[in-house]
Amino acid sequence: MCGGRRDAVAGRDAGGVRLGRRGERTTESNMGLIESLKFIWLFLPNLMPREFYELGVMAVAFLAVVIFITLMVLFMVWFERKVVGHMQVRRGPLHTGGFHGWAQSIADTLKLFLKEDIVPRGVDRPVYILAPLIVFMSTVVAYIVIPFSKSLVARDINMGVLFVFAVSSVTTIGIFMAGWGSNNKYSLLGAMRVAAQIVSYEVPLLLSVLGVFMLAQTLSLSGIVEAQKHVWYVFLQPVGFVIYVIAGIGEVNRLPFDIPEAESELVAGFHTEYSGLRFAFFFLSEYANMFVMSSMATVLFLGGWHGPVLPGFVWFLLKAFSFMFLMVWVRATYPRLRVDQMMAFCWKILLPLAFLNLLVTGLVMAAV
Amino acid sequence: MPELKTDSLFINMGPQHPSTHGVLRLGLTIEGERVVNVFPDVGFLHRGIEKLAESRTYIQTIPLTDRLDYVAGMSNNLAYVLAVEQLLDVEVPRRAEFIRVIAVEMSRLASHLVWLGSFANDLGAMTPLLYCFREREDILDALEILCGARMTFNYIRFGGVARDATPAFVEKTRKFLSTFDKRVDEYEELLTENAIFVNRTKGVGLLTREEAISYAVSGPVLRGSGVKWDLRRDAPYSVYPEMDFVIPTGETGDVFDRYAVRVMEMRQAARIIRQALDGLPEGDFTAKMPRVLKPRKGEAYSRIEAPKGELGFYVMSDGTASPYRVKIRAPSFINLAALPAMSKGALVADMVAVLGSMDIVLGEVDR
Amino acid sequence: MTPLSQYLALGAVVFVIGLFGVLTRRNAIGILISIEIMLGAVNLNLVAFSRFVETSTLNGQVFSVFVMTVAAGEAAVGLALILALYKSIKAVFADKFNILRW
Amino acid sequence: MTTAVFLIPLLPFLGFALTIFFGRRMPGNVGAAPAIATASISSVLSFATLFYVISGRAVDVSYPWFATGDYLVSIGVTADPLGALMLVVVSVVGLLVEIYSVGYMHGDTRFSRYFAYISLFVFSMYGLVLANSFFLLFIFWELVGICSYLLIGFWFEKKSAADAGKKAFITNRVGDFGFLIGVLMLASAAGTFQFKEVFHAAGSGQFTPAFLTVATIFLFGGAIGKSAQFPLHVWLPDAMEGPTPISALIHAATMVAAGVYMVARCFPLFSASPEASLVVATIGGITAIMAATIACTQFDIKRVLAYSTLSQLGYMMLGLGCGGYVAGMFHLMTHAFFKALLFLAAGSVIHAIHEQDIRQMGGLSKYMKVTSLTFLAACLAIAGVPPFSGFWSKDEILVAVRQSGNTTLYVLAVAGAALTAFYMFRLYFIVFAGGEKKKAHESPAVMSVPLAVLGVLAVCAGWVGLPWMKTNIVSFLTGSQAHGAVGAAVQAVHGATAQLQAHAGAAAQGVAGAVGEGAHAAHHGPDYAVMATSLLVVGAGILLAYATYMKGWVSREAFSKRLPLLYKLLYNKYYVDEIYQALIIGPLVKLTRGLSGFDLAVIDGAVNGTASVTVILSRAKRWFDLYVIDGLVNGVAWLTQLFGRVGRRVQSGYVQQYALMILIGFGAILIVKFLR
Amino acid sequence: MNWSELLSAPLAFKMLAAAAVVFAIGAVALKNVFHCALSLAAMFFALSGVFVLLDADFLAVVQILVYVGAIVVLMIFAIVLTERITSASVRQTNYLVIPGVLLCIALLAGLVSVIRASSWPSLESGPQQDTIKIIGRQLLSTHVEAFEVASVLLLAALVGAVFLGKEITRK
Repeated sequence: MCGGRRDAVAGRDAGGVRLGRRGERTTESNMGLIESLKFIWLFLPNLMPREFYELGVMAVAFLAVVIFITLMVLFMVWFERKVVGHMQVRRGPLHTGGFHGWAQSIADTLKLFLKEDIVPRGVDRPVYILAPLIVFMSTVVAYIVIPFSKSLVARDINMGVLFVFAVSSVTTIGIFMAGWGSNNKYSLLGAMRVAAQIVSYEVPLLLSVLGVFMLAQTLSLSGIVEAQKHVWYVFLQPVGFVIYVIAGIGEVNRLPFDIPEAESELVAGFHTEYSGLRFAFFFLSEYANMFVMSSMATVLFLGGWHGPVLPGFVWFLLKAFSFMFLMVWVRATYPRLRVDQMMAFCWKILLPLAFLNLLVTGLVMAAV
Repeated sequence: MPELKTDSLFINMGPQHPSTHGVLRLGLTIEGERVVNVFPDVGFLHRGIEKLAESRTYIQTIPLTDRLDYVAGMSNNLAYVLAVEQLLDVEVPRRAEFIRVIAVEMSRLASHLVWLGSFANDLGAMTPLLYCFREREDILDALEILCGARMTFNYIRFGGVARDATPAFVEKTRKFLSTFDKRVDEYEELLTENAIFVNRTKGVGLLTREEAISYAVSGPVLRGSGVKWDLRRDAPYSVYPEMDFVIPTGETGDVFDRYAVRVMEMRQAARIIRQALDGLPEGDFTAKMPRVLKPRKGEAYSRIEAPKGELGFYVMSDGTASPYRVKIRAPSFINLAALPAMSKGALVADMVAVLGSMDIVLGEVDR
Repeated sequence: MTPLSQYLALGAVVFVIGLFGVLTRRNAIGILISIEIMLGAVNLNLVAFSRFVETSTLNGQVFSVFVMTVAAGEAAVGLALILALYKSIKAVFADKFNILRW
Repeated sequence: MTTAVFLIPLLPFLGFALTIFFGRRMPGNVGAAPAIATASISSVLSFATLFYVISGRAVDVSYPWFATGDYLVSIGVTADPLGALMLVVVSVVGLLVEIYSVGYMHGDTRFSRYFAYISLFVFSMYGLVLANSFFLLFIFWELVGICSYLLIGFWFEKKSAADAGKKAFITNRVGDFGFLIGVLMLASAAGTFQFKEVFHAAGSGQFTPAFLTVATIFLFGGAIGKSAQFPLHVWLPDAMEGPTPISALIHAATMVAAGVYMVARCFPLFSASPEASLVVATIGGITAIMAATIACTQFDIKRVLAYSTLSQLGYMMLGLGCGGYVAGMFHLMTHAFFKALLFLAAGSVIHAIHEQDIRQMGGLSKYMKVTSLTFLAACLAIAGVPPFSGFWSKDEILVAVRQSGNTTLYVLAVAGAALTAFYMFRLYFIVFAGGEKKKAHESPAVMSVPLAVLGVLAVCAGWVGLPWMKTNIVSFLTGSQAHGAVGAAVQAVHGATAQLQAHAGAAAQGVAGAVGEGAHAAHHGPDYAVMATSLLVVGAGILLAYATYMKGWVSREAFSKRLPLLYKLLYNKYYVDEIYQALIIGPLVKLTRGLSGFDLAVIDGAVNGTASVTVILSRAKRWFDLYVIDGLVNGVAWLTQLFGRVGRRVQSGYVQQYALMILIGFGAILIVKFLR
Repeated sequence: MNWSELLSAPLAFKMLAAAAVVFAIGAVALKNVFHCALSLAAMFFALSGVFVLLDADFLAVVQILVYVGAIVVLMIFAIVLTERITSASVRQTNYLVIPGVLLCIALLAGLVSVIRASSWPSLESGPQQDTIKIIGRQLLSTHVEAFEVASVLLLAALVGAVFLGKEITRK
C-alpha cells in the first residue's frame, strides 16, 4: 500500500527512460555495465530520504529529456533548413562542420548562447524573464509521456493524450507573458493573436483525436499504439487525420498559420524583444512543439513504433520526421492566412468537420 | 477575437519594419486588428538628387538617376535622357532605340520580379521570393554583359547608349526568354491558383476607378483599377509604336488585380523584348555627340511608363553645362498618396498586402 | 500517510484566501480570480472526500468536473460582463460600479 | 437488422432536419431531394424488414430510456408481422406521395417546408408503427397529429384551411384525451408501458373485466379521434382543405389508419373484452353506413373521397370489432393503396382543371388517360369487384362480421358495400365519362408514374389474401407461417425475386389452388355465400350508378325530388356539425354569456354598491383621518425618514461591502446556532 | 487536526500545499493583476499536484486543461484588454481590508476548529482504479441529467458571452 501511495507522490515510478527499477519490464540487453548501473539504481533509494530520491530521479529524467530535445531540435532545424533550401532551389547550410553543414545549428546555438543578455527597460521584469522558461517547460513536459518504442517511454500514464494537450495548453500563458512582459505593442498583438489561435485550434485538435480514442478505447498513448498493431488509424480516421494535421499546424503556429509571429506584419510577434539565450528558448520550444505534434500524429494515427524489420524507435522517428517533412513542405508552399480568415476557417470548417467526423465514427461504431 | 476591440492603439509600422521595404514610416491607428487610420510618413531616405543635379553636368546626372528606382535603373536613365534630348535636338540611331527598349523592358522584368517575390514574402510565402530572384539573376547577368553593371547601369546616354549590344548579350537574353514564360506559369501555379493567396488578395485594398484617377496614380496600380492607360501606347516614345503588345487591366482594383496586372505585364514585356531582338537593326549605337554638352536654353518634360508608373523628368536649362532645375515626378511617391484610401477598414495583415501591392521603392519616394 | 483532515485544512486555507480576495480586490478581474481560487478549494475538498469516503463511485470527482464546468461558464460570462462594463465606464474597479447605490 | 429498423424512422427525420434547416437554400425541386432520398432508403429497409419478418424472425429490442419513480420507460422498436405490413404500406404510399408531390406542389412558395413536414410525418408514422410501448406510441401518435395539423393548414393564408387545421387538431384532442386516460389506466395497472407486458397482464387475467372494458374503450376513444369514427368524424372532410397529396397520404392511407392499427395492435385487449369489441364494431358499422350515405350526395370530389374514407375506416373497425383481426388489417392495407390512388388521381384532376366541384367536370377520360384508368382501377377496387384488391379484403370483413353472428351489423356492412359501389361509380361517371365540360391535360410524369404504381398495387395488393392459398396474409398475420411457402406467395405477388418467379410464373392459380386444398385449420376457407352476396350488391350499386349518371335512365334528381327530407339530411351530413354547434358549442357560448352577464350585473353591482357605501363612510372618516391618523402617519414618516437617512449609508452600491455583510450575517447565524 | 502531524506528512504534500497557499496569497495580494492571474495559474498547478496525490489523475489533467489552458487565458485576455503595464501603481484594494482580514481569520479559525473536532475516516486502501472509466460511466449514467444540464449551461454561457462581446462593438 505504502509503496503505491508513494509512487503517486512523485509521479508514479518517475523514471527516466524505463530501465525497469523493479526489473519486471526490463527487456534490454544484459551487458555488465547496465547490470551494475541497475544495481546502483536499485540501491540508491536506500541511501537517502524517499523524497530526495524521487526528486533526484525526476531531475535525472528531466535532464535526459532536455538533452534529447536539444539534440532533436538541433537536427530538426538543420533538417528544415535543408529541406526548405532544396525546395527553394538553394542548398541550405553547406559549410559548417563539413558534411552539408551539419554543425550549422550547433554553431547558431552557441552564438545565441554567447550573445549579450538584454532585458529592455520598461519590461515587466519577472514576467519577461519567466516567459521563455514557461514556454519551454510546457513543451518539454509533454515528452515525458511520448512512447518512442514499446519500452522507451519515460512515463506511461493512462491518459497520455490528455496530458500532452493539457501541458501544451500552458504554452499560451507563457506566450502571453512574453507579449505582455515585453511592453511592446507588436508583442502584445502577437500574444493576443497567439492566444486566440491556440485556444481556438485546440478545440478541433482535441475533437479530431476523440475519434481515435473511441476506436482505441483508451487514452493511454501506448495503448493507442498497441491498438494500431494491424491497421493504422490514419486509414480508419482519414478525416480526423486531416483535421489533426491542419489544427496541429495551427497549434504550433507554423505557416500558413504563423500569424502570431508574422514577420511581415508584427516584426516577430511575441518574441520581438527577446534575444540571445531567451530567444533560443522560444526557438527551441517552437521546434520541440513541432516534434511533439509529429510524435502525437505518429502515435495517434501512424501506428507509433509498429513497423517491420527496423527497431521500434527507428520507425517512430521515421514517421515523426515524415510528418515534420510535411510541415516543412507546407511552410515552403503556402502564404500566410489573415487572422480573421484563420479563425473563420477554424470555427466554420474545421470544427463542424470534426464534429461530423465524431458523429460518423460513433454511428459506424454503433452500427458495427 | 479581432472584433473584441476596446481602445484604439497607435502603432508605428516602420521606419524599421520588415514589410515597408525600406525606411517608410506608417502611423497606424488600430482597434484590435482593424486599421482605422493610416498615414504614410516619408523622407527618411531623402538624398537630394534633384538638388545635386543642379551642381553636376548633364552627363554626370545620369548615374544619380540610377539610384532613384534602384531595381529598375534603366527606366530612370531613359526618362532623364529623353528629357535632355528634347533640349539637344539630337537624332537617335535606330539601333540605339531598339537596344534602349530591350534594356528598359529587361529592367521592367527585373523590377516586377523583385516586386513579386517580396510581395509573396509579405504574404508569408517564402518560396516565390527565391524563385523570382533566380530569374532576376539571369536578367542581371544579361545586363552585366550589356553594360558592365548589375544595378547602377549608367547605360542610356544622350544620343544613344553607352556600349553596343554584343551577340553574347543577345544570345544570353534569348536563352533567358526561352524559359521565362514557363517560369511565370510556375509562379501563377504557386500563387494565382492558391486559395490562401486569393483569399488574402481578392477584395482587399480596393481602389475604385474614380479614386484611382483622382489620386493621379499611374502604372499597374492605375491599370489594376481598370483604367487602360499606358504611356507606351498613349504617349509613345522610342520605338514602342512598332511593338505589338497588349495592355492588361484589372476589374475591381483590389490587390489581386494589381498582382494579376503585373504578372500579365511580365509576359508582355518578354514579348516586347523578343520583338525587339528579332527586329534589332544594324548600325550605330549612338549619335555623334559633342564633348561638352550645353543644351539650348529652355525647358523640357519627358515621361515614360516606368515599371512603377509614370516617371517624368522636368529639366530646365539655362544654356550652361549643368541643368538649372531638375524635377522628378516619381510614380511611387504619387501612388503612395492613395494608400489611406486603399486601406480603409483593412486588418493589419491587409495593410501589408496593400502596401506590398503598390510596389513602392523608397529611393524613388524620397529622392 | 497524509490524513484527510490535512487536505481539508488546506482547502479551508485556500478558500479563505480566496474569500479575502473577493472582499478586498478593487479590480473586478481580481475578484473573478479570487472566486476561481474559492472554487479550486471546493474542488480540493470534493476530491479529497472522494478519495477517503466512498472510493468506488468517485462521486466527488464527478462533482468537481461539474464545478469546473460552472467555473468555465462563470469566467466566460463574467469577463464578458467586465469588458462590457469597461467599455461603458472605462474602468474595471468594482467600486466604480456603484450606479445602483442610493 | 435492429440497426436497419432503427434507421427506418431516423432517416426521414434526417430528411426533415436537412430540409427544415437548409430547405430554403435549395433551389427549385431540390428541396424535395432529402425527403425523397431518405424515404426511398427507408422504403427499401421496410421491404427488407418485411421479408425478414416473413422468414419467421422478428425484431424486438428495448433500451432503458429513463426512469421516473417506479416506471422504467424504455425506448425500443418492434417489427412483427403486423408492424412490418404497416411499415410497407406507409413506406410505399409515403414514397409515392412524395414523388407525386414534386409535381403537385411545384412552384409553391413553401415547397421545401412541405417536404420537411412530410418527412416529419413519415418519421412519426414509422415511429408509431415500430413503437413497442404505449409511451412511444402516444408520443408518435401526437406527433402524427401535429403533422396533420401543420399539413392541413399548410396553406394557412386561406381561412378555411387554417380553420380546418384547428378543427382537426381540437377534435383529435378529444379522442386523444380518452386515449391518454386509457394508456395511463393500463400502464398504472400493469406497471409498465411495454405492449408485451401489458398484453400478458391482460391475458393472464390480471385486470378485472370491467376495468379492461373501460380502459379499452378509452383507448378506442383515441382511435375514434384519429380514425375519424362516428362522433368525432367531423374533422376529416374539412381536412380536405390541405394539399391533395396530404389528403391521400395522411387523411386516407396512413394516419387515419393509425387508429385502426392501434386497435389491431391492442387486439389482445379488445378481444379480451367482448363489450369493448361490440362498441368498436358498432361505432365502425355506424360510421361505415353513415359516411357512405353522405358520400352519395356530395359534390366536392375530395369530400366524396373523404366520406368514402370514413366509410372504409368504419369497415375496418367493424371488422376488428367482430374479431376479424386479419380482415381489418388486410383491408387497411388494400385501402391504403387504392384510397391513396383515388386521392392522387383526384389531385391530378384538380391539378389539371383547378376545380373541385364534380358538377363542373365530365368526360375527362379523353384527356387524362392515365388518371382515368387508374381512377377506374381504384373504383373497382374500392367497390369490391373481383379480382381487384378491395374485393378480397372486404370479403374478409364481411365473413368476419357474418361469423360474429350479429345480423344487424352484417346488414349494415352489406348495405355499405352497395352504397360504396354506387357512390364511387357515380363519381367516376360524372367526372370521367359523359360530355366534357372543361378542357384538361394529363399531369406530368412525376405525378402520373406514382398513379400507375399505385394502380398496379390497387389491383394486385389483394392477392396476398386469396382465401384459397394456404399461406397468405392470414397465416402471416396470425403468426403461423410455413416459412418458404409464405415467402413464395408474398414474393410471387410482388413479383420481386427472379428465383421465385419460376414458381409464380408457372401458375399462381395452380399453386394457390394446390395449397388452398389443405387450407389452414385455424382459418376458414372461402365463404362463397358471402362472396356472392357482396358481388350481387356491388353489381347492383354499379348498375344503379351507370343507369343514373351514364345513361340517364334514372333521373339524377330523382332521389332529391322524391325524398327531399332524407336528401337534405344526407346533403347536410346528418347535421352533425350543426348538432355539435347546437349541443356543445352553443350552450357553452350561452353559458359563458350568462356568466358574463352575472358578472356584470350581480358582482359588479355588489362591488359598485360597496363602493358607494364606502364613499359615504369615507367622508365620515375623513375628519378622523385628517386630524388623528395623519398626525400618526406623519410621525411614522418622519421616523422612517430618520432611519432611512441613517440606513442608506448601508446601501453603498459596493458589491464587496454587501458580500461582507452577508458573511457577517452568516457568521451571526452560525454563532446563534452554536450558542443555543 | 494535529499540527505535528503536518510535519510528518510526506514532503510532496507539504511542498505542494505550501506552494498552493503561497500562490493563492499571491493571486489575491499582488499589485499587478497580470501577476495575479499568473499566480492563479501556478496555484492551480499546485492543486493539480495535490489531486495527483489523491489518485485523481484525470481531474489533475482536466484541471490544467480547463483552468490553466482556458480560464486563466481568458482572464489574461481581459486583463490585457483593460490594463496597461504601467497601471500596476493604482491602488488595488478597497477599504474593506481590515474587516476582511478579521472576518477571514475568524472564519478560518471556525473551519479549522470544526475540522479538528470531527473524526474523519482514515484512508481506505482501495485498489488502483481506472478513474477515467469510472468518471465516464458515472457522468453518463448516474449523473447524466446533471451532465446534460451542464452542457446546456455551457452553451448558455457561450451564447451570453458572445452576446456581451458583440454589444461592445455595436456602439
